[in-house]
Amino acid sequence: MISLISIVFIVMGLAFIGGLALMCFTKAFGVVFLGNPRHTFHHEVKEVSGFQLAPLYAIAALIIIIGLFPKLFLDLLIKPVQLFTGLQQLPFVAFQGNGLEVLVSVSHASWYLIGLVLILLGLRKWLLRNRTITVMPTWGCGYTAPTAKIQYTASSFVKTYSKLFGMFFLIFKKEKEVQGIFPTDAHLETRPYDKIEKWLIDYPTVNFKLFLDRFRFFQNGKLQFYILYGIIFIILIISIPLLYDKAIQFIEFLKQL
Amino acid sequence: MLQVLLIIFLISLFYLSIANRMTTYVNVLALQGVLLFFVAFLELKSINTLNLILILLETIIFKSLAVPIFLKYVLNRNHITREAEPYVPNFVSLIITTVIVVTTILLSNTMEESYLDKMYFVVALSTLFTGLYFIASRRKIITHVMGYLVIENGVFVLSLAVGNKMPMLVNLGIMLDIFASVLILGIFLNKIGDVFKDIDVNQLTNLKDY
Amino acid sequence: MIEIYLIGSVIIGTLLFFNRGKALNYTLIWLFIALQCAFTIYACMNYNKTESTYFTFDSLGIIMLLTATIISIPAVIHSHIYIEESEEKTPRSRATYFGALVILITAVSSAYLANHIAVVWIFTEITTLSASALIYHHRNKLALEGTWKYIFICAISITFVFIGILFLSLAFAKVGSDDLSYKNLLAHSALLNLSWLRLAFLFIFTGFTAKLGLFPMFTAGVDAKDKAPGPAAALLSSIVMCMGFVGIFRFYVVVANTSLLHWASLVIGIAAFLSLFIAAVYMIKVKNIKRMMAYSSVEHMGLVMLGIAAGGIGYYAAILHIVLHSFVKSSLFFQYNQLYRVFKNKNIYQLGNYFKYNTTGALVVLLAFISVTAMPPSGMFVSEFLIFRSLFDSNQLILLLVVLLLLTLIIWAFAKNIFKILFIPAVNFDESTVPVLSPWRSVSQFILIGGAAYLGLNPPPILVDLIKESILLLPL
Amino acid sequence: MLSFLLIILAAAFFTGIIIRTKSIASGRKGPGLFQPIKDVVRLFKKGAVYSETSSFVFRIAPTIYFSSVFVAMLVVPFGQSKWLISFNGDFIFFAYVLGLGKFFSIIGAMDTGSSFEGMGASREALYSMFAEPAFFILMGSLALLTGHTSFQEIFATLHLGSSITYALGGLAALVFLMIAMIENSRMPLDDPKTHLELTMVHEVMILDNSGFDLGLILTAGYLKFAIYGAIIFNLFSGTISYEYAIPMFFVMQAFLAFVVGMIESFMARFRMNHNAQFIVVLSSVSLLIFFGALLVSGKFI
Repeated sequence: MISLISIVFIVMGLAFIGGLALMCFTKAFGVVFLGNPRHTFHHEVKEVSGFQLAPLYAIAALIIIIGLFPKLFLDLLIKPVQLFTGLQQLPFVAFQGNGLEVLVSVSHASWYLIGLVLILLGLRKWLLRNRTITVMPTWGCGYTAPTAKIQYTASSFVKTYSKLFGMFFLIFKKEKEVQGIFPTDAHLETRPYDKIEKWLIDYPTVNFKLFLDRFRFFQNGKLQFYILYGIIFIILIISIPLLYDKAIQFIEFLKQL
Repeated sequence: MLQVLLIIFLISLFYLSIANRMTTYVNVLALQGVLLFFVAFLELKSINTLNLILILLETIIFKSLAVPIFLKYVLNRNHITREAEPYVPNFVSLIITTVIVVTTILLSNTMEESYLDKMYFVVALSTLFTGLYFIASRRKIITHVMGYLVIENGVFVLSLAVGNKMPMLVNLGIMLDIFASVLILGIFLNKIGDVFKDIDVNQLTNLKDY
Repeated sequence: MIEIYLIGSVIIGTLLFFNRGKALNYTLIWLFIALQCAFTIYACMNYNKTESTYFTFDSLGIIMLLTATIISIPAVIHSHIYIEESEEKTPRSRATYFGALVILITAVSSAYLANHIAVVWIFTEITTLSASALIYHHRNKLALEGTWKYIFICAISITFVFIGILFLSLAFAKVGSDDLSYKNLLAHSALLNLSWLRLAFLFIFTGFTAKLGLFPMFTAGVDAKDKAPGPAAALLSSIVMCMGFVGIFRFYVVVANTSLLHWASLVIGIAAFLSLFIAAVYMIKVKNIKRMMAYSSVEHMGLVMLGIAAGGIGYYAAILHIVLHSFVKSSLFFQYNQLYRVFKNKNIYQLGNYFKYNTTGALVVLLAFISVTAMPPSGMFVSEFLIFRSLFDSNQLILLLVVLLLLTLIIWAFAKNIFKILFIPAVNFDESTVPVLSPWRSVSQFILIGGAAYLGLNPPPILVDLIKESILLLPL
Repeated sequence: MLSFLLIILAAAFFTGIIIRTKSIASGRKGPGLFQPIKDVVRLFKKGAVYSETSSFVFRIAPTIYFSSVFVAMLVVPFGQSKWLISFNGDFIFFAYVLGLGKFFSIIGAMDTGSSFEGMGASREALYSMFAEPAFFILMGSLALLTGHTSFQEIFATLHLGSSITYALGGLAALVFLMIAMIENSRMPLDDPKTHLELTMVHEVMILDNSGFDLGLILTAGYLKFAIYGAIIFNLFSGTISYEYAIPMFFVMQAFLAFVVGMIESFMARFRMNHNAQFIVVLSSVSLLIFFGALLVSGKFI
């Protein structure tokens, strides 16, 4: 029964994670990279140099290449895996057994997708070659003074979601409401914080560090203490087994009474 | 006779623990040197004469003459106050020394051993721990050195116990004695006296992570 | 040959003490290095032979001797640079420095090869003397304090070891032999009196922890590495630590062949764990880069001894780890001098953006950091991984868990500070006075770190055989 | 090959039937069955207008969206005949390739910097997130029931025997229909005919698309309907031979379109903040199917 329940939760969780990932990455990508700048900086905003970007591109390219040619990667993986399992005779040939042959089909399917995208992009270019292409302001439904501030922010993008799961979040609000008939200024700023991080990571870390801090007296600069450590170490190592034996004897004695 | 000497040695530890003046410490150290001279003579009569002479010379000249004289010289030269200035009252020190002695006697009872005179074991170990206790409980650097010398004496007693069978170990003990004493006393105490005007251990607590 | 080596080194050392000529000093020190290399080659060629009764060129000794010789060459090079660049150099301090260096390396090398516990003890004493001369090189108040503490703690520790030897002779009394060589002890391990042996092990172990940098007596070593000049600190945290290890390990082999094996492992395990704990406590808080490196050594010695305590593959891993650690940590300390030349400070708050001022040096720091924290491409990853595996094999899962937690904290603290130094600009740092340092000064560090990676990832069969030979007598 | 042709054919008239049903239900004559196709062809002939805020993301997003739907279509079999893509666990590929398309359509909308499109994107992301578990649990329980993990094998071995399996099949069809509604943003969740941006979901995301891009997005919508129709048909087709199956397929698709049209004619749209609850209900229903599948396959302990 317990295994059944756990299976249900695992399946639910796995399925949910896919959706959450979609939401999270559209939020991150959309808010950070797309649309108009949501904040005006005092300094010039510019891209970093190509040297700094190159490694990131290299990693991204590797991720895609592993997806498209999984066999190459798995072949490379065999040796280190063998090193750690220590089974030299392990009949581990990529794409045989372990359901790995599926990966071939997956990479084929990915190829279809990429091919189709390329064909369609070519078609699009060909169709649009003689047509008029106009660049206009974003459609504003008649609102003629759009500003960058009306765009969705990270918080508002997930507002509906965070409303549903509000109890799992810790949201700090800084707010100044509009007042009067002719309101002057108002602002709202929310900063979400993870409750799980707070309870499972922050509190234990802080407490553990405080706990470690209590032992800072060791290197206190006093020679006397340094020697005491040696004495105490020796005495404890000698006496604890003796005391333990004596305690056992004493308990035996009490039992005999 | 041996037993008497060793018991006097133990008593000197008690005296050391209630001593107030620096000169008393020095005198007790000299006394211990003399005691060790006789113990060594009685215990090691049978070994190689040359070796015996070396050991005897070390005890009488180094332990009971050179070191005390040098210590007095340092005391005078650096204008070290005459009080010992322990962290704990002398009364407590006496109790702790007694506890140490009693504990070592109890400990020696747990060792099932026929090759060693238990007297040596008790005297040596209680001297060792008393010396360590002196280091841990005294304020002045020079008292640390004296505590170390007390430890050396305890080790010497222990090495005498096995000296009949392995005279080499006694020689090693002497080597340690001279080497460490010269290093600590000769080079460093002088240097510290030059650099720090007042030899208080509190001045040597700057290297720390606290 | 060993007599020639010892006498030659003593003569060179004495000549260095009394000759203050610059050219003569450097000639002599290179002469010594040549002697050291010749001796090492001779030792390798006479594998497993005994010379002058008290020295055997056995596997453990050979491994450590090779390590020491390899490290001592860059140590001399960097000492040369250091002495010539330092402002308060006098012919006297230079002569003392190099004389002490020669004596230190000789004593350490001889201690590796000694097959008699008392001989190891004698050379340990000599290292205290020579190391204190190195630590006191700067002759200021703090250096004096560091030296005083080092001498005092080491003197007490040496006394402990001596008491341990006395107890050992008592434990050995039944045998009727007065030969305390390891071989003889092993041959009669069944006859040893266990209660005396127990005391002997306890005292010897506690005594050697001062040199090894393990829990009860690690304190003075940290101060010493802080105050000693960079190249000397490199020796203190590599070959001197190896000497402490050899002292404990050889005696542990004897104890492991009696019924005290379990108890001895327990004692070592407790001290090792406490060392890791202390290292974690201070790595988080320490602001002095040199002290941080010293605490990192405490951490690694904790790991090494955990491997010994766990047994099995842990023995192999421990020896590999301490060798690799010697290479990496000494290169880090060699690099420290360049760092200090650039920033004139060792407080982490005052250091920063090192990549801008000395790119090669910063690269060394980065690589050494990767190696010291045992991240996968480095060699120490392999040995650390094997140590964890030995803990796993001996069913110490809770201990392993706590150790990993502490290591996480240590790596975090280390990374935080190192990245601060490498990338984040320091406050109020005057860039105009930064000297331009030649990249050639970092070559030896690259070689050491690269060598450590090579030895860890692809250990040559001869090294594996030597390590296996050294742990042959341990019960698996 | 068969499924491919059939789905394209079905896609051609599916939306037309919906519109026609709605028109007749509201007492109008309505446009011809193939008016949606004509709209698309017209769009393909046009030029394009782009927002000055948008980047290349906005320009390639519709193409990728369409391609993902198209590739997803390749996974869907017709009865026992599989087509180009079929492997163990291909339904996961199906869901995630649609997810890829959705990702691009969302960031395409975010790229315009419009508040409306951001709103639509936010809603679309939320609904997809809730719809995903329903799809997975449903497919998982079908896989459990049949012991296979690819669409083709699942449908080929799905025999509806006892009453409980009919109940499961019916429930599954219902859930798939609802998922199709969510995917296409149809009535109970979203009103495609609304003229107020604030109440839109899918429509508001494509406000700035025009010409070829808009044509692709509309075509993808038609295809999606036909894909889900095909899946629902496959639930019941079993081992019926082709001469009966192909007419049945078209009848079924037409019926589904009719049902959608009727729902749109006679139901009001849900309140926007009730949509999430409605979608989660789907997951609960699929869990019910999951337990039913366990019961049938005798794995319920």
